[in-house]
Amino acid sequence: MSTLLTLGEGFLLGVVAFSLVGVITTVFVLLERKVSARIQMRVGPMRTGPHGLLQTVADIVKLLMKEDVRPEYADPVAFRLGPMLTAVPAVLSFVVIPFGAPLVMRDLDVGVVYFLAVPGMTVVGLLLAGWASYDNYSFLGGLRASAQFISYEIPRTLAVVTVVMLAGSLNTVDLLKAQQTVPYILLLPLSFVIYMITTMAEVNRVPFDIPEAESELVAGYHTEYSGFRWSLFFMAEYGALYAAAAFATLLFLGGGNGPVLPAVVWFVGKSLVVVFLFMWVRWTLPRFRADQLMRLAWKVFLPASLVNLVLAALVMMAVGR
Amino acid sequence: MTASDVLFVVFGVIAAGCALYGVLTRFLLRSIVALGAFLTAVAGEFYLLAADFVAMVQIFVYVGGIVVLMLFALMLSTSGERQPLAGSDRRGFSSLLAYALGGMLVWASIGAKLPAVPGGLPSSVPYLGRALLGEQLFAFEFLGVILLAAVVAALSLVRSERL
Amino acid sequence: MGGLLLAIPLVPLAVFVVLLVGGAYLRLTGAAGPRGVAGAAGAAASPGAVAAEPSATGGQVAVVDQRVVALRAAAGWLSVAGVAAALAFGVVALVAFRGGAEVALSATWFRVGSLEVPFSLRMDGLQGLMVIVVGGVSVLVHLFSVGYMHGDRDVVLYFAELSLFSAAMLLLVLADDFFVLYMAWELVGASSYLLISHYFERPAAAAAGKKAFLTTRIGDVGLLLGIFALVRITGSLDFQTVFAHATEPGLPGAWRVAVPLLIFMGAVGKSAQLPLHVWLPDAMEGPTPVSALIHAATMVAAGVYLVARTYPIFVPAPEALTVVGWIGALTALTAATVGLTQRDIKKVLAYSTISQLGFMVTALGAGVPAAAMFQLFTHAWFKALLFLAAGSVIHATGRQVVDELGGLRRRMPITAVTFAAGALALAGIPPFAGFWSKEEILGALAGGHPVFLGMLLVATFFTAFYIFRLLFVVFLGPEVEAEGDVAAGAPVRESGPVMWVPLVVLALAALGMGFWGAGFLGYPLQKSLGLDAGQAPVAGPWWVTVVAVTLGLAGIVLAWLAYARRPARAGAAAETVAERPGRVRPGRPAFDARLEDSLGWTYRLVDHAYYVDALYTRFLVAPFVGMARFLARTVDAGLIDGIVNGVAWLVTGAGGGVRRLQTGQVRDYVAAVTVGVIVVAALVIGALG
Amino acid sequence: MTPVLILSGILFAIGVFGVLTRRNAITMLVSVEIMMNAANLNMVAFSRLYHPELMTGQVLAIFGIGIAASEAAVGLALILTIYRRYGSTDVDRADLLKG
Repeated sequence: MSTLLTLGEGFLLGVVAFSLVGVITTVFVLLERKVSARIQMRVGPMRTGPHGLLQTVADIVKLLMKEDVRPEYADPVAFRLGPMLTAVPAVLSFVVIPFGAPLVMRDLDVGVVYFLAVPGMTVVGLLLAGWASYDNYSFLGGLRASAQFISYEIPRTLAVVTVVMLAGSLNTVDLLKAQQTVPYILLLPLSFVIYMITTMAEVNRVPFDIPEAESELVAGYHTEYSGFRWSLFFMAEYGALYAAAAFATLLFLGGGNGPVLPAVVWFVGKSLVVVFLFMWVRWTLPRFRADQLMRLAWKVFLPASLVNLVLAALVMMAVGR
Repeated sequence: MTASDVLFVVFGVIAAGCALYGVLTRFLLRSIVALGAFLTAVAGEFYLLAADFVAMVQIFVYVGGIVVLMLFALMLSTSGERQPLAGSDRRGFSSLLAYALGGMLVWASIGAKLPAVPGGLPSSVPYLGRALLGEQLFAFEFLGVILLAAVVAALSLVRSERL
Repeated sequence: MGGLLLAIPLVPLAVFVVLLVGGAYLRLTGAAGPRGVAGAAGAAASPGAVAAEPSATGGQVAVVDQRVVALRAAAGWLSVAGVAAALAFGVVALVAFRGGAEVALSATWFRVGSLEVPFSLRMDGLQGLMVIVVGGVSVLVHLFSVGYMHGDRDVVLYFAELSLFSAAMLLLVLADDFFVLYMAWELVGASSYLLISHYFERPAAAAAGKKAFLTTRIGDVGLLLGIFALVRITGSLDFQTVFAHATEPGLPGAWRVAVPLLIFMGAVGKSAQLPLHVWLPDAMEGPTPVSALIHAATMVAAGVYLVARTYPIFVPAPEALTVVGWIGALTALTAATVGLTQRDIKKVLAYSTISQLGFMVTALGAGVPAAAMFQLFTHAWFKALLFLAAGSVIHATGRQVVDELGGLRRRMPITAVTFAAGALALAGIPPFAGFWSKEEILGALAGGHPVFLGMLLVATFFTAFYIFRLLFVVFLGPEVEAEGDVAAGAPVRESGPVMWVPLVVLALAALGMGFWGAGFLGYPLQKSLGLDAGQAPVAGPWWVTVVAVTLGLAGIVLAWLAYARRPARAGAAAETVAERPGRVRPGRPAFDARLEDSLGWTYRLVDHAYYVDALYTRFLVAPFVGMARFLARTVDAGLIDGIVNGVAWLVTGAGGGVRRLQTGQVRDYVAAVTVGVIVVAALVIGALG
Repeated sequence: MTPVLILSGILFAIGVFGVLTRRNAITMLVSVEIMMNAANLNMVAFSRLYHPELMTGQVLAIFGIGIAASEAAVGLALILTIYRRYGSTDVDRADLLKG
């Protein structure tokens, strides 16, 4: 009996996580449009619902009812797998986010490694989608996306390692406990900066959105997609965005730690601030060129993160933690 | 039958099935994707065997690294060519060998007198950390050297002829 | 404090690494200086290549790689800073010693069987003094090099090598066990080789480096064998343990004499004593600052230092000391005579160095190591001064043969005055430094070594004569116009401050360093060696001083009469040249020619340095080459190749048969491996269960 | 633990079969990876059985994964070289024993 219960619980959690990502995508698309509108001195969508609040809901209904187009020469298996493999890791990332001390789906001992490892599977999805579309724009977009992801993964991981060294644990809940007095952004400011910038690159946002640069590649790897599959890419993008923001909150901003209000409120509030930061940057800065992007990763961020790591280790040795 | 037993069987079936499909399919891309699924399933088995860190490393390195690398190689080497490959050949002789080897391994596994599984550890991570930076430090450092050598070797192999 | 000690050689070593890596990086990234460019024929046309040669920038503004220029400019100052820092560390450590503490660092480096190889450094009085000498001369020479090597193509490499030498030499003097000592010993040898061959495109320079390396190697083998013997007998590499064992109960049997002689072999090679002195004159092919630092002041003195440092091994073997004394005295005398006739100013200084080292070795043999160390100490300063002054002359004129030099005192007053100071010190005229140390040696010899005393007194006279011959010919008299002067355009003038400041400092040192007296050295030396105070040097009889100074002054006066009174140079008179080709060259000092006429074969014998090199060539090198040729042509081609070819023939035959298995198909190999695995696994499983 | 060992045996045999029957270099690499994973599975299993606190088996598995990464890097570089030379990744064509 308990066997069925355990398995059922896991299944339920999956459903919850997936729904969460769906809701987040809905909200964030609207948020993004509103934020960009404010930055560009516009008002954004206003017609559907009060202040356009129902705009994205309407969009989703539209997307779900659209015809599912598949190019004639597309590889049928890979074309279907691509969006799924892109979206699933984003959903999986939510498993280890501790929204409040008890509010975490699975309190893994290796939560941090999990968070670093699972989004890596996205790359497979992107490559498949790009390749399966049988279209040069998609193909280039897929290659660029994965090259970029792999390149920025290294400095990002190294930045996270400093946090792990300081906390002495890979467990997300332990990280929260370790930051009860001082959030790590004060102790490891450089790590935070590296993490934020590389994360922007990992989730393919401006100024790092080369893979889907519309002026060069139409829409990158999802050029040929439409309807529900296309919305899966959007879910993946915004799900990953929120997961990254949540981990920034967890690793550097003290997570749900805060006075008076319950932990959940603090956590969501902080992570929304980070999300807003990502959007702000996206609508303010121009994008890099592909070669600049790679050079930045290998010649700036990799050495910088190594130096940061050594510095952090030396300081920790000196202080004796 | 506990939940982990069920999961073990599920992962095992997925792993074996994906491995078989990856070996048999005539489409290179599907073979690599099947490998990815196989690796993920094996990572699941690792997790069930109380090796959660190894499971994560497996996903990190294998799925996020090696499979992607293979896809890159595929796309860089045969991007224009989407025809199915020649399938497997020499099946008779090869399956004979494979059956012999596999049968022997399975037979040895069934016959082995194994001790009972000891009680679980609270968490493998601290022990693993101590082992990697203590007893096994040499292996750990040596792995770094090997990886560096591999990077250099790979670069020198694929660089174009001009220096 | 031990860490401080370790830092002394580490700082120049770090500079070496930085320069080496930096230079290599720039070369690899294609931003190389002219050497990398010269190698690539195609790149010769690129404007960057031309402009990177500073001396060739004829107003040509071109794309110069900034990093190359920056590194070339920084290299010299970086290594000056490195050596200066090492010197500063040394002074700090020495001050600590004066406060009563003895600074030492000792750790086990590794183990081989039961032998524990230590890494130990020590700094008490003796080493402290050596650090000051090495560091001080080194700083000045580095500084001088910044000016002298400016514009050299491989200036980064040069400073890297010079830093490596400084590090090695400092390590050598700080070593407190035979292993570190030998390591540093070989390191100085290697860096000496690199620096001699610095202008390696010149065949002479390459050959000189090789010769120096091989010749000193003969001595090094002796040293190594000596160390082996000591380890075998005493089971330790540590100085104190070995010395204690050598003193009580003493080395067994013939080893008592053999070990000191073997160690002395190392000193003979490194300090260029008879019969291994032949490399030092050739080593003058290196840049002149190198000659000053390595082949005059420090490295060649390492042999003397080695014997002094290991003196407790020599004390129980008077026979060995006699050999040491004889070799020293003979070297001192013969090298001084050869110095009389040389035409290349650096050759004169080279033989002078050999001769002076002979003085030190004689003192060692006579049982007064303190006097030898004192001579080493003063000699380092004034001989470095002489070399650097010569370097200044060479740098300014581009010539180094006396025939083509003359009357430089007006154009290069600072160089002239400082050279004179060095010459006075070398001649042993009071109150210059050389006087004090030489008197110390001669005074000690007067107490029981009359033969040595006589030989060294004669050498003193010759010394004064040859060095003042050089001074008078080069700096006095009319200026000599050599061909090419007009073409070169630039008038000869004094070198810049980066070069004359070291000269002035060294001149002051040559004047003042003698006042410390041997007592200053004696005490720490005795303490360091654990010798009893009874062997402290005693003042010699008064007449020795008088005779020595008189001989020195006589040498000077005679030199004046011969070379300066009538500024006579051989003219290019047609009839003399035709009659005696080779003997009368244009610009040759007239007295040299007259001397050759009157002495005949004796002069030629001396002029050719007693034909030692020729003897070596005929009786050592030629048979060796002949034997090698025999081995190569007959034994190797016939016997060895026959065996090899026979084996190859067999293998080819066998391989032809087995070749069919090698299909080149990876999967065939895998199948074979799999079958093998199955068989082995079946056997194992069968055996186990 | 026996089921784990059986599973790993089966997986290993599948890998061997793949290496023996496939001619494409990338597929061969896939098969080799399958074999390595079978081995890793055994190591982790035995690490659980014997001295779990020493973690020897898990360290060995991590070592194996690292080796697999370097093997894949070098192997794929080789595959690209073969592809450039023969225009295909079929290993049967690359049977010359000299460069």
